[in-house]
Amino acid sequence: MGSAIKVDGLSKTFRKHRALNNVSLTVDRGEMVALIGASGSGKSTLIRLISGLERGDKTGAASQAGNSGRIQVLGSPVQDGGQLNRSIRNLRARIGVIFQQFNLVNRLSLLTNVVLGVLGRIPAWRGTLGLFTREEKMLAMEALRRVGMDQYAGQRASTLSGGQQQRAAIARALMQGAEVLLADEPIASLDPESARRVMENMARINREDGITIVVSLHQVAYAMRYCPRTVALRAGEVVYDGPSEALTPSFLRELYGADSEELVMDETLSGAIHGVEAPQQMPIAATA
Amino acid sequence: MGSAIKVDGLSKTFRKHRALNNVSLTVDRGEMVALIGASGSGKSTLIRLISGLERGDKTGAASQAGNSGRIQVLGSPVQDGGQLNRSIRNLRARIGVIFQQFNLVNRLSLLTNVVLGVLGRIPAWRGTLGLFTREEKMLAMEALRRVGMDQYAGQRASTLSGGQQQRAAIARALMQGAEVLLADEPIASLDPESARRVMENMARINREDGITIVVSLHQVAYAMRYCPRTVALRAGEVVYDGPSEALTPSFLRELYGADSEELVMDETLSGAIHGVEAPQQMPIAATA
Amino acid sequence: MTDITQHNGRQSGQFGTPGGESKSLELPPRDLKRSVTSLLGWGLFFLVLMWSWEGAEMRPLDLFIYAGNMSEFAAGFFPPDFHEWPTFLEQMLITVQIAVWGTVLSVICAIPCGVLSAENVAPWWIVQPMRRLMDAARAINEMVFAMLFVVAVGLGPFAGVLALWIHTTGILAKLFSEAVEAIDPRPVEGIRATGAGKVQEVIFGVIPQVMPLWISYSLYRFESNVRSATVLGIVGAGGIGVVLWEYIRGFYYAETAAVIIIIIATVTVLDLISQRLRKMVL
Amino acid sequence: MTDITQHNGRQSGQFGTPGGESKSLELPPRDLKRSVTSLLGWGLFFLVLMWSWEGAEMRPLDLFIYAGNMSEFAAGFFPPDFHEWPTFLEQMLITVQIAVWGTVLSVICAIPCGVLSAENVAPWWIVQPMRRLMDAARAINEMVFAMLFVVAVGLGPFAGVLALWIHTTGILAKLFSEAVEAIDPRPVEGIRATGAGKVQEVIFGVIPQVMPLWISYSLYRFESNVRSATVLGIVGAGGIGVVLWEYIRGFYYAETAAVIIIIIATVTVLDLISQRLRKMVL
Amino acid sequence: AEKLETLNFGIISTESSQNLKTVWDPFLADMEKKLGMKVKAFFAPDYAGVIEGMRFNKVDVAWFGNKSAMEAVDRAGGEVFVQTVDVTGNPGYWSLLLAHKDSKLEKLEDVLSCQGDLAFGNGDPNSTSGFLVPSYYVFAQNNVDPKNCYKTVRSANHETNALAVANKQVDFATNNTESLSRIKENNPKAFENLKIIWQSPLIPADPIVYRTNLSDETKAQLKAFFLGYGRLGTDVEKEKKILADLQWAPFRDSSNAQLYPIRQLQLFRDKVKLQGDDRMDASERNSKIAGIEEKLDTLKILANN
Ligand SMILES: Nc1ncnc2c1ncn2[C@@H]1O[C@H](COP(=O)(O)OP(=O)(O)OP(=O)(O)O)[C@@H](O)[C@H]1O
Ligand SMILES: Nc1ncnc2c1ncn2[C@@H]1O[C@H](COP(=O)(O)OP(=O)(O)OP(=O)(O)O)[C@@H](O)[C@H]1O
Ligand SMILES: [Mg+2]
Ligand SMILES: [Mg+2]
Repeated sequence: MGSAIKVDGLSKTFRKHRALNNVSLTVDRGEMVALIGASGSGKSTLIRLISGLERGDKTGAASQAGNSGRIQVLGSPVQDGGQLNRSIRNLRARIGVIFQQFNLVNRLSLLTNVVLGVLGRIPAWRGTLGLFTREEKMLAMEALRRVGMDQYAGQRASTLSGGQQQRAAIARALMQGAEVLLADEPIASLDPESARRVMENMARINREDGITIVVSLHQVAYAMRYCPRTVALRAGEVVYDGPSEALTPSFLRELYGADSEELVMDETLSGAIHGVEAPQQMPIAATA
Repeated sequence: MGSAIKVDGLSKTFRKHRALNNVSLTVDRGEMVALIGASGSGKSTLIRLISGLERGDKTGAASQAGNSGRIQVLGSPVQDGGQLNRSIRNLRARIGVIFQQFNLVNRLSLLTNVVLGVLGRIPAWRGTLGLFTREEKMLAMEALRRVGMDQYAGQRASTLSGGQQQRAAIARALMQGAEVLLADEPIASLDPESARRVMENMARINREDGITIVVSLHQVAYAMRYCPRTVALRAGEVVYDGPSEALTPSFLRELYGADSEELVMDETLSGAIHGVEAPQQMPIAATA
Repeated sequence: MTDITQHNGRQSGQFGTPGGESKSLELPPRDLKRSVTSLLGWGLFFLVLMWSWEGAEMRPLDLFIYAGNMSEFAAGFFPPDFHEWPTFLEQMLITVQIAVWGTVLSVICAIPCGVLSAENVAPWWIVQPMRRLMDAARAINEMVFAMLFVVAVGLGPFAGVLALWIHTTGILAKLFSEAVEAIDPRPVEGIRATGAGKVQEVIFGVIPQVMPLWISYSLYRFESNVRSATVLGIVGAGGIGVVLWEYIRGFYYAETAAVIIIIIATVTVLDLISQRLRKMVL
Repeated sequence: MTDITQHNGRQSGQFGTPGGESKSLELPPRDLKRSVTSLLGWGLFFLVLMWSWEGAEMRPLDLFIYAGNMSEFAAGFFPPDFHEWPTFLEQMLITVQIAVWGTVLSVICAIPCGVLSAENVAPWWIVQPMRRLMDAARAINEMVFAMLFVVAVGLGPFAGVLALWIHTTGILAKLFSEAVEAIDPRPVEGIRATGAGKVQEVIFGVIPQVMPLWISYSLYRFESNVRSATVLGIVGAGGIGVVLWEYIRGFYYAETAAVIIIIIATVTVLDLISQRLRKMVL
Repeated sequence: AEKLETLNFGIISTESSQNLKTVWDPFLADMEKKLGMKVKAFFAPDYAGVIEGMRFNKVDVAWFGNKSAMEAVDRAGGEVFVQTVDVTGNPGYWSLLLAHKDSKLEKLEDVLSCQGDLAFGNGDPNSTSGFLVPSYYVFAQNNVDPKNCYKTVRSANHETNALAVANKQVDFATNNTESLSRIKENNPKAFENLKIIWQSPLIPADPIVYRTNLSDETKAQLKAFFLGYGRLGTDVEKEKKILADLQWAPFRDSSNAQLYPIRQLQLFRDKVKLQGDDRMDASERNSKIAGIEEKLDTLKILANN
């Protein structure tokens, strides 16, 4: 069957700043992979490149072979040497993306935003005229229910709370029924219960439908719980790729702490990740 | 000295939806309070109301006394019965706000965004002409260094990564040197180490400078670790207000789970909050 | 590549367990008042269209039947006669000079007026009078202003500058203010929360957002001021628009074509400058 | 209330431990190329302003010295003479009818043309020719178009509609496209990622964002088409603008004032409609 | 009045002429030299600004058409002092009715039958030859109201009207001899399709007007210059050539009397308009009409002298 995602010697430079440096990565079909790394390490950039929304550098400076900067998804090329593939559109319909900044259309209602997820796989004329069937709308409602948002269906996207917007973005991606799902910090603004539900949903579609999932996460606990495999980025390079269980506190300390300015790392890190058992350690006494 | 924040019978209705319902709350000077609640429970709305960016309902329907919908900060009125106070501007300079959606000016550089934090306390003409002194700029750089962002000072705000934007928003609020800091999910998009640094910074200015802090958080572990007191909202009402140590897993389960559509709550909640000790519990086996 | 049924099939799996525990879903109710309003609005609009069809004596077919006439007329313009190019150039420069001042002055006035006409910045008791003032500045014919200034400063380019100034201010203030009303409010709130004053909110929160549009409007009006013939004709200031007018009136079509080509070239250059400037701030 | 030193004092505490472990901070270097470019740009701009000062024969003082002349001239407009109001009304309706069709047709054309002129939507080999075409549509004098259409469809309102149509399309397409270029790209990317086609990206990602501005532009052009006298005068279609023109040229200032008041009222109504419509989609 | 240092000369595009600055330059240079003062020329396609300018002493001399000269005299305190002469020696020009050469319309009577089947292209209401003259001679004198007589009546300028006739968009339209000769020269194709079905009495050539409140010395100087140009002095041939480029022969003496015929037309038109105004109070209307009639009578006496 081949791999779901295959990235070869990919680099991405913004002006002088190199956000990704010679990244190679293969994700097999049906895998669920967590993407971790400090803020600014290139997680979002990698996801945008894989979905073909951004183009990589023309020549992967660090790569010798001719296949510098090649990305394939589901066996079809996305981009190669900074050149987007022509039939990328068909491929995009098969890749769902949940954006870190939600990327909803503010002036449309929540339901409309979600039902737009279906655009890639209905006849073009119908999508263009916005003639969605009742069935499609009900599917959108179902997706909203999954993320606990069906009661807000008529509200405008711009008036939703932060976490509600994030769940709307997730619902749109679910609606798309894609074969590969790229989720960029989908639970950042969610409360623990909503976050758990979202992660469980993803784990289930991964397990039951064989959807390949790459999800970037800041809360390592979720990565460990839901993703068998973790890829860690530091300053645009892959520094770890292996089973999540093998992640050690000391590696995590190094991962998040060594990022130049990120300063010293103390015990609290593992505390923050692995839970606070001892609230008595509170650093400040209440003044009230 | 009186209280730093005093909210009396405050309600806020958007069209039909009541986002806050008769909320009363007092925060003393020098306190550090966590604000928790499920997505959509009204945390951001409360923070926006306290900072005078949004106006409450004209008449707090549920309140009997004449002081419905009154908010005072540092002893000065912010709003009363849906009417903003006239000298709110001077007061705002003393209230720092970190927004959930960052609210940076996309087309300005990071440094400029941060240095704008000083606007409230320099002569109006100088601020208006954008003539910031070298000293002020260095203060902004220092604030950026605090959040580990000094090396991006020249970059445009719109090109920063999610976590970098969040840290920029925090730096701007620090720059302001306010007496009360309202932070709306300041660590949502941050990696554990950045999150820890931000929280420690806040705890330190609270401890050392006596700055009053209200911070909304989704990761209860951080609330427990850094904030002596926690206020919990559910569907726009205060359902808990007390020491953070007294929060029980069962209360949290109820808080996040009972929010109508939020469905059943299982053991994983406490797991997600209190850390995953047993990665062997992974629901799916790796397919790689 | 992918087909719907297959996807739908997968999807019902993806959303899992239809029926059973899930409560029944309902599409959000339509906002009845809104639907009715918009239906009425559209109905009215089409009625106006139909009523105007009569008044405007629309006979679209004529356009095709007599297309021959048009091509014959158009043929008269070729080949363009650039014989008098020094005059064209000189007149072009004059118009540019007048338009530069007319536009710069009006941009300067339109910035405060535009901001004060924006409902999301100024209170209504400033917005309403200001908008009405700007309505008047646009609505009062340029010819009236031209003559008003002629009696003060005499015939010549300066009267033209002044007339352009008032009229253009009215237009730019409207466009500026409506760009301001369409901004994202969040950055402004960010600035407001620091305790910044109103003016500072505008300078740091609003203007960076509307800058590309404002540049575009200003250069559009500059361009149309360069083309303007009426005002400059009345005040005897000359300029390329007036030359063009005279040529057309005299049936000098070859020269007309030449002038038009020069104007097109100027407009193109201005359009490219506009593109470049906006890209710098975008 | 708060003073700087006090704040600074607190602040150095807030940012803690100056010196010591902290590495030295440096302000970001200025982008030299950019500063030089912008310096040159401003320099050039002021040179042009100075050069134009001569050409435009600016004598601002005259405006004050001869202010008496202006008030004497303006006094001639009072009191306005509404005697002929049925004519005014009739002519107003005619203009509205012509402007309705001229504007509606051009909005219909300007939507595709504008979108195809936006660099962030269409590739450059479509954008460039399309922009040049629109430049031409604006730059070619309305009088030429008016006469072109007169030879095909004869004198009358319909020729006016057609001439307004071309000219307005050129203007609206420019304004539309520059609004599109200023949008937030994120929602569009959100739509693109679903595998939607280009047209769908525009319909669901771009148009909801630019709608308020597009409405504002369309109504602005409608308003200026209602005011337009030149084109409608040439093609003999009449209308309020032509009536106004005749009154001014005949020095019937009292009637002129009346017509102007009617035009101001119309513009005000259109401005209010524009406000209302934009608020509905904002 | 004080001695002028700069003479502001307004030149408008009239019905009978076309103003291109280049052609004027030699004449203006000579004018400057001979008058010994700076001459500042303003070319304006429209007269309204020039007249208002003259009213407030911002314009000293101006070249007008008949209709605009009348306004200048009445409103702006101007005075006609010389008159242009056509290069062929014509003392004026004529108003015309044009029809398509294949049209069945041949003479004036053909358009007066009022069967409601003709489309008429009228002139701009401020035009002497396109509107005023035909209104009087064609319609008023034959008791025809164009509005009721024809299928459609549209007002447009001469150029558009001529094209509309040539393309059979209207059946006939007003025009004048000057415009027609420009068409002949620049648009021969259209010209071939036109025929003249009516020609008016002579319309006097364009007058040149100065401000009455100029000093007598300046006025005399001006008059001397215009009348002497191309007639007196050593450079007569050169000057004649310059005038010929402007389509003129040397100027003729003239006065406000030149405007009497036009005034008659204008007053007549006002009268007709008043008679048709049924929204005005009857007594007010009658007194106004009486006033006009009185003026017409005096004009008749003046014009016949
Ligand atoms: N402008 C608005 N118009 C309509 N409803 C609104 C508006 N702003 C907020 N709401 C609604 O008010 C409720 C509270 O929103 P709020 O942003 O305060 O939630 P929150 O607690 O901050 O949630 P989150 O954790 O997701 O950020 C939500 O249901 C939201 O949809
Ligand atoms: N358009 C751009 N122009 C310049 N620099 C950019 C641009 N986009 C991203 N960067 C830089 O590239 C780096 C990687 O950004 P990216 O968004 O991939 O980080 P991330 O890992 O997603 O971080 P976070 O966890 O904070 O979201 C950052 O340093 C960022 O500043
Ligand atoms: Mg990111
Ligand atoms: Mg919130």
